[in-house]
Amino acid sequence: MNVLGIIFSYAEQDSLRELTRHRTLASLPMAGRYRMIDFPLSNFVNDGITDVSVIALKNFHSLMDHLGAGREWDLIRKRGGLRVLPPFSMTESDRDKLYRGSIDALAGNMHSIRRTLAEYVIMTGSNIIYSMDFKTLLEQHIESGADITAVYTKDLNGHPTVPSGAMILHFNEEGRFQELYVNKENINQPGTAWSTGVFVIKKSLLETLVADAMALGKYHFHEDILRRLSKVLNIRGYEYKGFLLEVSNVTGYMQANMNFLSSGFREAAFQRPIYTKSKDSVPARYFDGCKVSNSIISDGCRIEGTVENSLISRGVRIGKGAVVRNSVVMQNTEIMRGVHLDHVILDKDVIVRENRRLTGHITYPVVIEKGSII
Amino acid sequence: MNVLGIIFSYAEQDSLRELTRHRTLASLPMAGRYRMIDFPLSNFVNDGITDVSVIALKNFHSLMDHLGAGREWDLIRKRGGLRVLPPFSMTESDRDKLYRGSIDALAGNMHSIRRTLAEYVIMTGSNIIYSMDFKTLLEQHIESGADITAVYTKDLNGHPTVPSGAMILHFNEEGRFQELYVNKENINQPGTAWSTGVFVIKKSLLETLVADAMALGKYHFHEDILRRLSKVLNIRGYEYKGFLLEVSNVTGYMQANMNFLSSGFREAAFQRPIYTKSKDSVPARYFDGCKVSNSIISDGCRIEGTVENSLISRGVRIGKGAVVRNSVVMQNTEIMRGVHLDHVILDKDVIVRENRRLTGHITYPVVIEKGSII
Amino acid sequence: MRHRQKKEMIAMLLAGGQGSRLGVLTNDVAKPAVPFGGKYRIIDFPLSNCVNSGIDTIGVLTQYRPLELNAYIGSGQPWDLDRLYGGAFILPPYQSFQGGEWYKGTANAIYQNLEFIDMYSPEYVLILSGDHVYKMNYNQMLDYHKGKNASCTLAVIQVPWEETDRFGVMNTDEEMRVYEFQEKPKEAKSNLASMGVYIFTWEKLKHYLIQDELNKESANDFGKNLIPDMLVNDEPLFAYEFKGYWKDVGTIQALWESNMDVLDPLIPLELDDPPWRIYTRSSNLPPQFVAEHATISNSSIADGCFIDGTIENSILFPGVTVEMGAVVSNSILMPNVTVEKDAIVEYAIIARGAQIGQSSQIGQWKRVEKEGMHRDISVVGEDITVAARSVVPAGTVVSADIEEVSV
Amino acid sequence: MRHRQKKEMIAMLLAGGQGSRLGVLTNDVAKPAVPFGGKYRIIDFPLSNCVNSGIDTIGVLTQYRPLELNAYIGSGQPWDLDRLYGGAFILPPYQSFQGGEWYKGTANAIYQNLEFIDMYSPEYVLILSGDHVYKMNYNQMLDYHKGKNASCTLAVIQVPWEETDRFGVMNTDEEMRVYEFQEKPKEAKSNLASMGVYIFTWEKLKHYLIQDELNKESANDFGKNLIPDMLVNDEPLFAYEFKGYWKDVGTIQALWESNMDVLDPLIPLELDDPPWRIYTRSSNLPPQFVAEHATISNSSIADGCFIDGTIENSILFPGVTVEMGAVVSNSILMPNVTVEKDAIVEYAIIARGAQIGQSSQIGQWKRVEKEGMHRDISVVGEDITVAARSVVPAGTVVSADIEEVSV
Repeated sequence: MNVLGIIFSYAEQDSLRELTRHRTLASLPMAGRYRMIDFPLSNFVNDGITDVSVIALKNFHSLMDHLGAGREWDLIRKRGGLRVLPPFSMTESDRDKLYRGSIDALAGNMHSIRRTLAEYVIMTGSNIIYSMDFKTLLEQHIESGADITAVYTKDLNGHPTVPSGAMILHFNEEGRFQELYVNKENINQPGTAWSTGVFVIKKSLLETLVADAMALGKYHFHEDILRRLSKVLNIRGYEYKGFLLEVSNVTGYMQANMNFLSSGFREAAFQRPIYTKSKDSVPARYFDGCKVSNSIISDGCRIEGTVENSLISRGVRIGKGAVVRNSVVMQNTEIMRGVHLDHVILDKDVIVRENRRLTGHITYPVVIEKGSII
Repeated sequence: MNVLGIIFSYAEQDSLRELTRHRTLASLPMAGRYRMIDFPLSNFVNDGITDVSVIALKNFHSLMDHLGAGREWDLIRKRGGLRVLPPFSMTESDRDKLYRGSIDALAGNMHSIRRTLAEYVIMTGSNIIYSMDFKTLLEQHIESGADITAVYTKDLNGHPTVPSGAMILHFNEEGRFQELYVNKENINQPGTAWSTGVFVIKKSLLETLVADAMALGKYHFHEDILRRLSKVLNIRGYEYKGFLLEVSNVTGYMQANMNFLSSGFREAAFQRPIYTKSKDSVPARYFDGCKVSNSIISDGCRIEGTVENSLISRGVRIGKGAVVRNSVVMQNTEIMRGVHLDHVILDKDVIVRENRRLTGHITYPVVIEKGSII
Repeated sequence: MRHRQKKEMIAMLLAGGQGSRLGVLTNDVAKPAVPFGGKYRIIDFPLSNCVNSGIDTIGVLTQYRPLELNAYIGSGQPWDLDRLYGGAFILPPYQSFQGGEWYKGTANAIYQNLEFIDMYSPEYVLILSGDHVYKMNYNQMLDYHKGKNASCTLAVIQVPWEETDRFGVMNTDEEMRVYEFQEKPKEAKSNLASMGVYIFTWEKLKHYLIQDELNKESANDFGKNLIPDMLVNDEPLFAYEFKGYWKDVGTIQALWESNMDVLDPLIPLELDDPPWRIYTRSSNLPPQFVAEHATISNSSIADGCFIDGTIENSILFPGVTVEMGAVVSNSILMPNVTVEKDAIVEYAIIARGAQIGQSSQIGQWKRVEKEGMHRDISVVGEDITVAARSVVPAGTVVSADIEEVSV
Repeated sequence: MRHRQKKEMIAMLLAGGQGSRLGVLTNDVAKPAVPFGGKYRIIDFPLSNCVNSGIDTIGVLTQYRPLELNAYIGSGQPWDLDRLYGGAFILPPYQSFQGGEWYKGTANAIYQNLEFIDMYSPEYVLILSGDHVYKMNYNQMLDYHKGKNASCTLAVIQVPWEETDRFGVMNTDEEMRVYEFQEKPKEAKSNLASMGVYIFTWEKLKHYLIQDELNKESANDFGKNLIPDMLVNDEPLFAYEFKGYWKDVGTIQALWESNMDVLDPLIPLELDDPPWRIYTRSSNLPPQFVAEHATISNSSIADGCFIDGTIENSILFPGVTVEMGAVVSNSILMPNVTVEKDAIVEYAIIARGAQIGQSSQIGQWKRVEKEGMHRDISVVGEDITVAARSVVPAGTVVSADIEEVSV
């Protein structure tokens, strides 16, 4: 497809606590063997969009590590392929500024965006897990004659309310976008259209709009392009009807993981391949006396204890007599004999010593920071 | 070889004016089709060192563009390979600081350096063009029992003096390093040992020394490790006897380029392959009426005019009647009919309109910034 | 096990040809690996056309000296064909449970690789040969194929009527449907020659390949057997007219001419065409150096050359050296050729690594009659050494070293 | 043209074997492509050994159904063999100017690729086969070869004296110099068996290959001809004793046993060995899901599996499904096998994609006499469907679908 994919690798704000202290949102582990960015990135690749720019802001070492040259996504290419775009600055004083908003981030990377040959741009965040048919989306964008197509969903997708901070979109009866506001009221009535943060736009128009907004000191795509230009531009909506998980806080993160324990959800999420970094680890080993149920186990794990309703990432060791329930355990963490965990998120490279007990609650899981020894 | 190569992609200070305004030193074009970093990087690859980290500081977009995934250097590898390391920070306030010295830069990337499996580290800057036998260097380092081996040269290599700002090294009669000072006096007596900025050290020792220095607020490798620890550590020298060009100001840049017009120098410089980004351009086209002598011409050029004693990068067009003498012309620049250039450095994507004349002097070449239209 | 993605169209490139009419130039390499146009090889054209048309899965069928071609294509990276799913594959003959056999004809070569094609479950298969220089968008041809609802679409090009007896000629109705195929006809009814580029609907092709294989008398050739069979069965075959540069480089004269076409701005074979780049495996040599005594006009010179002589209307591949006083005109110097001091090379093709000795003359020609008469091309084979002061008359093929004559 | 780097040692892997003793498991693939150890294929072992030993140029010689192996190795990327200079090359037989022929024996296969080897001007050539599972540092063996100043070094391993008649046995002096080679001797003088791993000084090997080719009566085999010829000529041949796990997986029983060895902590074949990783082409499947009713003990389970039954002492390759109530014990389930509800699979190898119907029994066995007696392994072939309630007795090979019996 004649499309440049743009992925914002960071959230402008999130409440992910320790989970995003050392890493950008895009490289947050998910569902055992994946990182958040694998979902939008695989979506692009599955729809034949092989020219993808990832806008990075800070703490993107783990992201670069994960993506490498893009081999696993088949994105090492002479034409297009994967590019990670770190912040750029011309002078030393500019360099100190963080992006003031998504428009600023686009402007800061326009030198690279401009050079690609694609005619259209599809933008997405890395805070959402979904499987969207970008081909149909683009077709509809072209057919409708829209300047911008904003993808929304009306489904709460298991979220109790529209995620707080999400943008609620209003369209008129002809389907033209009118107005938006930030969800602060925890709306849960069905039929509310909220923005997925996925947009389609002609690249040339994006270039113009970004340049204009920057000249006016306007930095936020939703407010300063969608809302401000709703009268001038033909902005239309596209309703996405598939599954969608939104991750912006620890509870949401836990819930998103837990969704993968439902077989219906797994079927939908893995209907098309989700690519991720290959680790060359051995298959999971189960030893005598282990007891595992309703759990995702990744390769390289060694399981001697009990695992229930949990998601275990690659290379995790769970000792004899240990019990892991309702928890998310990230890569290479070691859980020694006799440990009891319930509603816990263990980050990478954690060691939990013999017989420790940690108990959180579904609405407030315990989070153990990367590399901790408990 | 069991070595991690580290390349500093930037100069702590340089006088390269417009040439490094938009790019880091490592991506400065050199000798028609190369960038500065191609020389140290190819040197590593030619000696079988395939685990290479490039420490980036700012304006490294052009560097990332040039290196891509490392394909042309055969450095897309599962084990080792090429890594570009942008500045990392844990908190937003730290992020604003530039590295305070090479030790700070190493400390800021220690998470990545520590992870590699190599036993030794060879460090180099990207301000020098050379072809060094790293295998022999490492062997000597191991045999001598040195903690650190500092590579120096006694040859002025065509420079009128030891480059100003270079470190002069003193060794005692047993070859142990004693003292160093910064060359401010434009020394030109033969036999002066000056540092090439290439060092060999065990990785574990480097980790310790960097951590110690950081704890003491010491940031400069030459002063704060070599000089400060000259009594404690066994620091030895290794004399490099091949060619070496040092680029730290515009005149030096011009001279380094001009060196490539000497056939003896070219033979030495290209004895082993120098890898660079492939551009898929067509061979150079010479038209009726062109006149070229003593010049380097790169592929994709279209020559209708006169070129003498010059270095012409890829994709340059030189119109009928134009005369280019003693000049360096970078990629995709267009020189229209009737232009006269003498002692000029034209950066990338410049357009020089019909019949313009630009004349510099060997000691102060005219520099035309990237993308200018003259 | 692996998620295998279905491909709409894959290409099968028949690279088997030994190209015996290219003589010494194909002693060591298959014809598609012959150098062309200053830095390319003939096979770069169909490969680049595929990639530029969005086709990323290509089987290269070969049984003649595949080593060079195998090493040349390697991982496919220079053409962006190092794909995780798909890419470029060298497909030699192999032994199966029932034994093995060499490729008998073009159709049999495809037949032996049915399993390869089926791995990608394509809807369409593009058949190419590795003998032609041209730039063509196969995707447009596919759109045409779909629009016509054809079983097979054959690319054709108008050739001069007087040359129709050298080609397979398509006779079509006004809708471009093919009703007759004449192989090298004495009396052609049309001047639309087959370019050897076919798109088949895979299901149809598979059917006819299997039928053809059952017929023990068949030569298992597309032109002689398969296409005629389809016509007999009234399959919808359509001709797709290509308007552009297309040249079979199967003879020394044609190879020389088409190289010279690169230097002719009036001939529509522009290689410097960013949206339709021709990709090739690069040589990784230093840039070329033009020394003090060089004089160059209307020529194409590649990386790694050292020029101190006179070059006119010539194409120099990477790593060529032309010393002071030497004159090279109207010639093609393949990689790493050396032309020593004061040697003269005219109307010649000098193969890779040949060494032309001091003051020798290649393509020597007595300017007897009127100017502009046809001049035969001389050829010097790979790695041949021509001793100093040797004289090689125009039209000679040098396939062994020429020793120094003691005077 | 390209700067070609000299390689100290390159490897030639003889992957030609059809492995007929593996029966239905090698109908569609060459033996080296047979799955092993939960996610690997046999060829991953020599390939990973090469890469871990710093050998980055490997010719894979094959003429039997190379398609699967060709697609499997692809660009070589999973083994870090997608090198610009060197890498992994599939080398099939080919036709040259003088015609072509199939590989006659192991030595002839190498002989036909002299030109390939010479491209890299190696000093040493490592000859490997694709039939064994082992982890070995060939670089240490090379040091030994150099230290002994040998023409050829043969890796050997001690085998039980009672099995010496199954191997090629090396008789050596106290310096480990080989003075005699006995092929499958009835009365062995030594229990050092050849592992089929040779390092040759290239110059010597080339000489003997050319000699061997001239001898019309030779079977062109390393063990039968080339090594004995070298002994006759008093070449310095040395044995290099390997002490570690090494197993020929050439029979169903051996394949089953060596897979089971992966589960035995006492057997030194640790696959989870970061400094000596075994690389393989990954399947890119979701992580495995262990459901409500699963019970698992002492087993290895790969990505993409769905387990709701009981798994004991078994190895499950990627994408296997075991439904509720099903029991899998002491078995190897290759990729994408499905074991339906309440089926029982014991002491069996189930090939890729097979479907074991509900309540059927594979490896059914009457526990007649004493415990621990030898139990024959059952095999179900690729993509075979075994209908519900079928009973397959122990030791049976199922090579066609078993239809439902109407009751």
